[in-house]
Amino acid sequence: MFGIETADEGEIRLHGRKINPRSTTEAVRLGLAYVPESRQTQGLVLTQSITRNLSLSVLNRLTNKLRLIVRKKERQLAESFISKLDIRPALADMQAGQLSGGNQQKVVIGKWLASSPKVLIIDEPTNGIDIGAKTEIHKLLRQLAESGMAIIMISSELPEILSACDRILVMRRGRMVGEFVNDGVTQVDIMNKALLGAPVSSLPEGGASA
Amino acid sequence: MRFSLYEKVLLAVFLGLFGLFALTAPNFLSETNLKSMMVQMPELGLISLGMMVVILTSGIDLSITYISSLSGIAVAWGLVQGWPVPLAIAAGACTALLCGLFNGFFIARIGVSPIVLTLGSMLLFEGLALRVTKGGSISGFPESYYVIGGSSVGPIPLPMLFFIAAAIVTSVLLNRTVWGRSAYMLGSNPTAALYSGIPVRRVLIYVYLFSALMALIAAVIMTSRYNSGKVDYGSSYLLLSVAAVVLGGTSVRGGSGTVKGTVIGVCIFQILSSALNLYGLSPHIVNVMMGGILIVVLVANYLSEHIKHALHDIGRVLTGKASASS
Amino acid sequence: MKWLNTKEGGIFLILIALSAVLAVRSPVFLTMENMIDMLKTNVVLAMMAIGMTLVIVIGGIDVSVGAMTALVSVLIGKWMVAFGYDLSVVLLMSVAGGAVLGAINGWLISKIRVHAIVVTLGTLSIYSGIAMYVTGGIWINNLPQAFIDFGRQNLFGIPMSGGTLAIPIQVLFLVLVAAATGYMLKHLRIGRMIYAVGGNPLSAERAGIRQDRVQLFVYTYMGFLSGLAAFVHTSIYRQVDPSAFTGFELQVIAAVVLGGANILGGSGSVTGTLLGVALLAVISNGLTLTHVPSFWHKVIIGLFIVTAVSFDIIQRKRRERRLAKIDVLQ
Amino acid sequence: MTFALFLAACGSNNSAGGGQDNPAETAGSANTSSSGGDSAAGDKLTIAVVPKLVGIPYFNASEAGAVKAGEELGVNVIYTGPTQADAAQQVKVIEDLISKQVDAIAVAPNDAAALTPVLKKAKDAGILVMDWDTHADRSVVELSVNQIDNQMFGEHIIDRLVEHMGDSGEYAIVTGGLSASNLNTWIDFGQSYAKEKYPNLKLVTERIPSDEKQQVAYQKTLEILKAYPDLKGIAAYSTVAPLGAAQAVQEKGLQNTVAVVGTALPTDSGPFLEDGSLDVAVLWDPAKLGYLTVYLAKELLEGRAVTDGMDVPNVGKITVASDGITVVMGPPSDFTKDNYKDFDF
Repeated sequence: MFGIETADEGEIRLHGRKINPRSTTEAVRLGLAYVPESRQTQGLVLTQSITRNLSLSVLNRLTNKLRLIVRKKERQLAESFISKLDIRPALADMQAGQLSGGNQQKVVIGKWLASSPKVLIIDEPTNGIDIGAKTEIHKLLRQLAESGMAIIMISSELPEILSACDRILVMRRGRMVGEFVNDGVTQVDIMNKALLGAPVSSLPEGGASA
Repeated sequence: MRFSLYEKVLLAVFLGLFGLFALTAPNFLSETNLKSMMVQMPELGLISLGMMVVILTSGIDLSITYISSLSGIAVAWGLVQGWPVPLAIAAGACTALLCGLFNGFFIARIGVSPIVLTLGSMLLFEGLALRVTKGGSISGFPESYYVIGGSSVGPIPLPMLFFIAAAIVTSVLLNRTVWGRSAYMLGSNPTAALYSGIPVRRVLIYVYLFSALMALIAAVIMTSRYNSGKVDYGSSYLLLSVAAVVLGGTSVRGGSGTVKGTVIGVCIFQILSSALNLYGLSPHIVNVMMGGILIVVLVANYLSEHIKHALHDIGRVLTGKASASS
Repeated sequence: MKWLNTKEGGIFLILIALSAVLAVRSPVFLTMENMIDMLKTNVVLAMMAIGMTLVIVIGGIDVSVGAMTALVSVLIGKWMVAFGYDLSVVLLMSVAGGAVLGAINGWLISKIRVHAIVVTLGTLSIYSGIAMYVTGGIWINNLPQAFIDFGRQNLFGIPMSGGTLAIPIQVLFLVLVAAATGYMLKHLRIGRMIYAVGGNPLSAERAGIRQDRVQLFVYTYMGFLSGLAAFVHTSIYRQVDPSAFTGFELQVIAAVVLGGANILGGSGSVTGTLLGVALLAVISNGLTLTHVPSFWHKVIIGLFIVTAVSFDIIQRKRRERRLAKIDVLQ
Repeated sequence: MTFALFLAACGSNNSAGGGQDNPAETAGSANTSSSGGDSAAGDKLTIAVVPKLVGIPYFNASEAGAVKAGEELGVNVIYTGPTQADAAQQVKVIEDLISKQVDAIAVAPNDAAALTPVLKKAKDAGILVMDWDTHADRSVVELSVNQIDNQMFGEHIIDRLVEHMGDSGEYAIVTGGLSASNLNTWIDFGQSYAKEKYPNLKLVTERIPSDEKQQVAYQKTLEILKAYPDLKGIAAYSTVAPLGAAQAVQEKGLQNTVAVVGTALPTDSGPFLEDGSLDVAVLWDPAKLGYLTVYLAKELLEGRAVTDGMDVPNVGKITVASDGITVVMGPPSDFTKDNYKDFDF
């Protein structure tokens, strides 16, 4: 979906319009965002500063007429997200690698919020993060959802899914094997579908449209 | 003009050496020597700029000097056909950009590792240059062409102005444009850059085109100064340019490196080679000392960083602050 | 023949195909005499490529190999002119001298954590500068006759139609080096550590493998083989030319890469490298035998490296994509 | 930091001593027979002799001659050059010599056109500019010291080759570097001469490079011997190629079927001349050439003219062409099995 690999089959529709991003650049332009599974190797450039990580997805928007990056704009962007997401320590020039797990994840999320995406795909949002930061991130995702952003969370932590998601889709070996609306669903229901469920013939018409 | 700690150390080494050579090397400060240093430096400087941009994306371009000689031969061929100078240079530019595209295509699109690919393209470009000139040199240029390499504006030789201009342009491109920033970021972590929507392939192709362009400018200066085009012009700059770039603080692992550092690195090697020639040392000893200074600066840099960390830790212990989690 | 579809198998097939084409174009190519000549003229390249394999497998590189060989050959040349020839003494001095030069590389790379290409770049100009300065560029050509006779010996003759065909003694050195290094890489603990450090330095460190120790060993071993190569080369050409090896390191690296080793480290083998050396030898030998004018040789070898390497990457990517595909539940 | 301080420290204490024995000067280094070349201080003339590159047998031998001349004639001789046959490096060496304000520069250009601009600069700086071993551009040199006449030499080699292989049959050419201009000149003169004089002499392929390395010449010759089974002769140019070619012929035992003729030094080619694998080594005494170059430079600097038929001590009679610039040391000498022992270079 995010254009890292081109889709072999199937169809992606955003706001009813069919899209097939062939590159990550195109996906970002279409309003998609992707917080990858491994922060350290895929999400962040550890040896570069927080500022440079936060501005990475929107460099084109920080340039002046001469297409030169305006340092002031970049600094403002970084400072706004450092305060909004409460990234600690709030040192814009500190290397991303020196932050704690939770703060690193906030930087990655901040990077994508900067591009004001329509759909945020977030993979294992809180793995390897202390409990304090975990709840902060869930609160943040909840706020984003309420503000109208479609969030596709991929996680293997069932409690996290039950607490955060409105709709739950269960997949097994590349096939959808179950779908629930999250009111009163238990972990057991999900596990049953995951282990035994037969492939669902077709998804209801609504599909993944946000 | 902010200088990092490493660049300050490098500047000190440069000034120290300059002072020493001014005192002891015969005629070092003479007008002719200063002028000839300023004429000799641009060729190595331009190739080093091209090499630096490639190295900071954690790549390397072994074929850069043969792109220079091949495009120089194209310019020479154009001139000998009687074409006007700008057209001949354009022919050289096309050749250089084609070579850059060749490197860029295999490295960026197919994903071949740069050191291996440019090892092959180095042989290919050298072979093409040999095939075209059969080893000989193409000469018989119009007088006007000599102006580029030979003339000077006041005390500064024209090639030096080209080099200064190229250094400024490179610095602006690297620090202030999206392409430059993307090159640094993908140099440190190509996956994270790709996952952030950076068009990694396009950025890399432009990097190898840029390096080919620097090679072309060096080629124009060389063919003009040497009044001919030949396959082995500048072939000795390859390893020296990598050494100058690394001496200048650019990390071979990618992601860091400044134009300032590279320019100082080139200056150090230039005054070193000129002064050692003035001392009348055997050229072999010059090679030994060039290698020596590279290793010594690397060791000094390691020690200073090591000492810095040690002092840092001691400082932390003394002030009783618990060190951060990382 | 499962082996044929491994990487080395692929290279072997290319080698066979190429030899077939050349054999058709020039009847002389497949003669035993030509094979032995090729073997003799590439023994030194093969020995150094075997050493370079270890360096590349741990993710490093060594561009000072040519300079090390030159300096050692100057060392033993001067020694023999002054003190005469004694096989064990000169042999020991070659490998010891080489090992010391290699250890200097290894120590610098492992201790001051600087990338190998930079350190060996520095030592390249230091070692070759010393070799040239010490001799003033003058060749050492009055080597003791005993040494020259040693170099001329043949292992055993193969009865052939046109008189016996002799395998030069230098080939023995190559066989020993290839066998020893191959065995070490496959069966000894150091071999497994080399692959571990090359494949994933982080996990190797966590598994308790001292990365700097392994690096020191690998670069010292490279020096050791460069020293031995100096001895073998001088025994073939019976003169010491201090500038005989300038630019030699790129050929050595090309051979290892053509042999399928991954330049980023982690994979590569002695057999693969030997095939890489054979490929280079066959191409340049074949080009002359089939009367291709000399101007084209570099173009063809350059193109061959580019296509071989790209083909290897495309294949590797296709394999990765196949592995990543989930077998969709039907 | 440490490095710079160390150098500065040792530099300062010495400058007080008038800069004569500067620290970097290595005692007894072969190529500068005196300390610092600043002619202003010493009254002795300073003559710079620049070879194409340092480090190959031929130019080492000429260095010995030049340095000997310096000692005998009481002039400072600086013998320095690039470590690679690269015109760009050679221009740099000459520029530094100009800054040293030497009295004369004699250069063996890697490429005539490439050196013209810098030699013009030297001439304008009042430095006597000469070429030796290889021609530079006529417009910039006041004297051109040649060991032999290029055309005569090219033809001489072909004559020697025909003498040993007969005037018909196939032959090949092995050269040093493809971009070595004087080798190409001899080969081209030899080719045009062979076309008229020996029509049924057939060159099997274009000249084969050996990059100034014996093992490459050896490997290529082995291949040529197999690629062209009825090859009868090899002409090898550069002081390295004939040794490789002869070694190949020697090991294949083809001394009597394949004639090898080439430009090689007698000492190096001894073992090959001995058993006939190298039939004739054609060259001249590079030491004499080095000596002659320094001698003539001194003559011109002290205002004396260089005349035809002049007798130069331990060189012999030289001929000067009508243009008054081209000096030829004498006919090339052929080194064969019988006479190579009388030479020590």
